[in-house]
Amino acid sequence: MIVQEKLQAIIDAILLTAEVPLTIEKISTYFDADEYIARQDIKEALSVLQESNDRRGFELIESASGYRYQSKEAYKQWVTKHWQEKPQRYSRVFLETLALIIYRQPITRSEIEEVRGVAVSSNIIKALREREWIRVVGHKEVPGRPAMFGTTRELLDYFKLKSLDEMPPLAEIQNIDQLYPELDFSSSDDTDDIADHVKH
Amino acid sequence: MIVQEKLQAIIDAILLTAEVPLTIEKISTYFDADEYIARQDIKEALSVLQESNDRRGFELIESASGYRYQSKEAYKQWVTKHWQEKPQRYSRVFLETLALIIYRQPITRSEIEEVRGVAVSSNIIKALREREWIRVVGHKEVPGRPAMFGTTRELLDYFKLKSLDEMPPLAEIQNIDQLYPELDFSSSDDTDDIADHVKH
Amino acid sequence: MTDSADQPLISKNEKTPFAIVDGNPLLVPPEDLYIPPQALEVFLDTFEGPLDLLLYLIKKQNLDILNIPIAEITEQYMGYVEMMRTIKLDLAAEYLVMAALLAEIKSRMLLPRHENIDDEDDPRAELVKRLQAYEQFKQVSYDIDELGREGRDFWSSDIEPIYQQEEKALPDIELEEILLAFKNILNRADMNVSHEIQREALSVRERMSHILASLQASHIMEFTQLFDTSEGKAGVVVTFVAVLELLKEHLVDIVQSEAFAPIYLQSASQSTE
Repeated sequence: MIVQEKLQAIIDAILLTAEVPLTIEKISTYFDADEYIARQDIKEALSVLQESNDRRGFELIESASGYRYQSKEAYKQWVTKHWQEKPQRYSRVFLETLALIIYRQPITRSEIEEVRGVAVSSNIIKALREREWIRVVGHKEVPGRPAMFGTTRELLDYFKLKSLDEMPPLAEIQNIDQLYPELDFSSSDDTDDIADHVKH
Repeated sequence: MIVQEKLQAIIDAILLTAEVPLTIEKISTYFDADEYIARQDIKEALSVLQESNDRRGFELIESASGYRYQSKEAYKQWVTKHWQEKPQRYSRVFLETLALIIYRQPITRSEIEEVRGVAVSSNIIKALREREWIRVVGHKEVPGRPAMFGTTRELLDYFKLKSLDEMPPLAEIQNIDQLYPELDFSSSDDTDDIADHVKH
Repeated sequence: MTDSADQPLISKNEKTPFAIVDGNPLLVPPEDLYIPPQALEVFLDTFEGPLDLLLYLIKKQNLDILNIPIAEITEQYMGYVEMMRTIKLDLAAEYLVMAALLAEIKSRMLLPRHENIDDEDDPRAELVKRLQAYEQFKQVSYDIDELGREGRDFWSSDIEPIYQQEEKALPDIELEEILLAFKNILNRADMNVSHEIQREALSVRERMSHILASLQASHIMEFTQLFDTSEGKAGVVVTFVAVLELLKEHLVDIVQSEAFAPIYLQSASQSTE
């Protein structure tokens, strides 16, 4: 049995870390049947949480797709500074994730993780979607119905390609060292981020 | 002029939306010069924010790279349901290799192999570097100039530690002289007693 | 031996000090150490190498690491190595090296010791040092595993930032970077045979995404609607192959109410709901 105050804290933690807005229905799936959480309990917890942020920098917003924490409009001037300095380059994980979506689409996040061998952070997926380079093209019919990602027109435009066919085929990628002989592609353990090689 | 209470809310919004931990130094760059925000003001705001989360599902943590909001561990059972897949478990090779790099850094691959008694696959080193948990901190001046590895701030952040000192301590190696004080090892020529050799 | 109470296995059956076994050692491994040959591979998989196996043998017998009965342990260890050989297990070189080391220590211990070389290291000292260091790290690696960590025990806040859209600057990216990134993945995939990445026409995969996205909007589409004849023969083939690929991956279903009726394509989710 979870008391109302604990329920609030749990939902607080869930909303803080959620990548997408959550409906009451969806939130109820976070609890097991033997925890006996009624929709009404969740609703009450949410309304307490909505009232709890007067002195804070964020608020709980309810939209058509559900409940979501977001920073308050009043502070956007400062929040914007996260992106004020132009980031120099994307991380290797970012590039590899994008490469996999391009070459293996439609692909789910866990399929990407399987090939890469390590986790793909939600920030990367978010950033790719924000740039409108990838989009959800469907859901895979496996438990959890994970989203499948594919590339967009915008991505092609960005690289000034007419179609993805203009991307070099895999065979050529294997020999990319010969394609761009001026770059040093030695793949030893000690080479630094691949981006270094590309940029110089 | 920004009053302290507003400053708290602004920093709250900044930290909640940041993708990486932020230091006080870094937070100060979010303000323009004419806003006259001193480091001390930020520090005070942060300590108020750190005290403000008793009844919430999250807390403000200071780790090696700075401050960041995280869900409380007490609620992991529910928060983890965001993701279909179980959190990744690390293999023993992975953990042992990491432990050696943590406690013996700077260390070369062959030094790791020496302690573990088996070859370290390059995939492990690669995976550790890809996570940015370790990096090459130099090269040993022996034939082949092998890379020496050390840990990064990202590793500490991952475990929400401020410094390596907070890592679990290494167990003391048993000192037989203290374990069996009744034995006089120094005069013994018993072939079984090796303790004095071990220690010197 | 002074701490025989802690070492029931050794001192019970053996009166002579283990170091001077003299060609007549305890050959029979204790019952609880016996591993059926069929299980050996699985058994060995749980060890991180020869040191780990040795540590296990020592712990299993509740022996003090500082007082390893070399003869005893060597016999057992060699027993395992022999078993590995009989069932033709791909024997890691490290295990053989350790076996050789144990045999060497054993033989040196059988040699008479001279009084005047007492500063010579006990042959076991080096091994004990290594075992201790290894045990230390093995233990601490479990402690590290217990530490609370991101993505398992806690997660970073991920709330929606409200910002001034027009001011958000994004990094540039070069096409070559993508290629390199993918090459990198391929290199890794090469090492891991379970991940097969074959050459595949990219346009097909792109078209797969496209069809799925259209199905999201309209839920069901007539088969013929999928094709755009203005794309020419190549385009039609690409679409057709994409549909087949989607079918193969169970991402879409094809439905037809009766023979010669129009064929419809719907996403697999549609049909299960």
